[in-house]
Amino acid sequence: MSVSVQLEDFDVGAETSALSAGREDVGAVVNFVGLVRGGEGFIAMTLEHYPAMTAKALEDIVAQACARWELLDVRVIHRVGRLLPGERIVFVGVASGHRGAAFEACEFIMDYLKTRAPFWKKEETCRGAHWVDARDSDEAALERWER
Amino acid sequence: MSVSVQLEDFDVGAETSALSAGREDVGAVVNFVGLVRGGEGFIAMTLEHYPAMTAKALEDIVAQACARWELLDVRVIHRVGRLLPGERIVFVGVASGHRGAAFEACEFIMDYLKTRAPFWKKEETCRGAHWVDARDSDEAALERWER
Amino acid sequence: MGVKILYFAGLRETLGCAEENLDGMPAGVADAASLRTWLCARGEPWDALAPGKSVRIAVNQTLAHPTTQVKDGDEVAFFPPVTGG
Amino acid sequence: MGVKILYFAGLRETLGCAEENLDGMPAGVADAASLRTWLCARGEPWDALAPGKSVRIAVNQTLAHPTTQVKDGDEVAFFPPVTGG
Repeated sequence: MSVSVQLEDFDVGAETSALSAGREDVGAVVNFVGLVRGGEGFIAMTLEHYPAMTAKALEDIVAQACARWELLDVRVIHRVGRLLPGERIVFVGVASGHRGAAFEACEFIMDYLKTRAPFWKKEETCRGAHWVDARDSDEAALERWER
Repeated sequence: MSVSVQLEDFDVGAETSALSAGREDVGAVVNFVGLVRGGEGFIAMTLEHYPAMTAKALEDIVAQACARWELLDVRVIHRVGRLLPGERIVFVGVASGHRGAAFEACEFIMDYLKTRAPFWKKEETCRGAHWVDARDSDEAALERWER
Repeated sequence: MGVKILYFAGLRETLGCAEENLDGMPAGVADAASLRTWLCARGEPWDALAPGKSVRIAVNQTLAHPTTQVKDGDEVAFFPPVTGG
Repeated sequence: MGVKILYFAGLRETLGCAEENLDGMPAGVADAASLRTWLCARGEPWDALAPGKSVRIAVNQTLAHPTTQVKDGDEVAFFPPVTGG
């Protein structure tokens, strides 16, 4: 289980392979990759975070997932800094014996990360820069897991 | 959207990148990778399929997913032949604007593939070879989508 | 023309047969269920197709229902529940 | 000792302040909610912390409730709802 916060891009193939490398009990790996979406007038996205809290928050989210599902490995990578359209922002990879647990845990981690991990996005557009507003749908997604 | 049935392994990194290459509208890619699990006395797994039907069945499954969710790209790769523990069997990658659709569609495709695509697994163990039995839990997983 | 019949996986091994061609439609056979009954009537090992056995049928490479029509020129496949993925 | 206070993202920009240190706990401040009220009472632009504004609070790098205790030596962070991922 490991989490990273970094400026650099990550290698999806290598990260996926690492989740099952050297073991034979992994039957399913589910990965999520989040990307910067472009759009009319959109230039770039800058991600700020709260360094002292970030790793702690991500580790707590992973620990919660491990308490709920039988997971064999989990990897979370979140990039910070300035990112252009099409660039990767986040990777969540979950390895499990069976696909049900891997799918659920990966989506759970993303829903928690979106609402509980201290990252903020600022969009640069040709009309200026603004902070992205939190979405109610992300809170709603999280609530599914708290029933 | 494309499906492949092949003897060769696939490159998870390259397949993932291809799902969002050259476009800026993809916000989320969800991948599933299925692997051969080892175990006491397990030697290898051989996958047989019904070649004339396989591509048609996979394309139908992808078309159903595209009808239910707003997907930007889908890639399905299923290997056949003899595979050793730790080897990759199947890849399902889904690109969408948002993560909810990508997660649901990827899991939907796997649930359909497990119960509707004409592949059969034969296990070689140190006590002989046997065909793997279908699991009721796979039928149950499928039924969630038919409510 | 005739009807091409394919068998896969464990069923292929039990029957000792991967493929056969019927010259035409047997009398009284018009759908997937009646073709299955007709084959089963050959006796052992064809009772692997008996009612109650878990057998899936595809007609022209599409999963079929018992009432799916079968006609001259079709390809019909019999196989166990699938286990890919 | 004292209390270290951090501000992030839009809130940092609105307040024009990323970090400050209080020498000790202000009188009457014992939890996250009362610290927020105390800061808000400074007037504009600190009314960005007014009740009803969407502000999250972390005490010692853990998300806090209004009633989470704050004591000398703690690190308290104020920020808008998060938008990572």
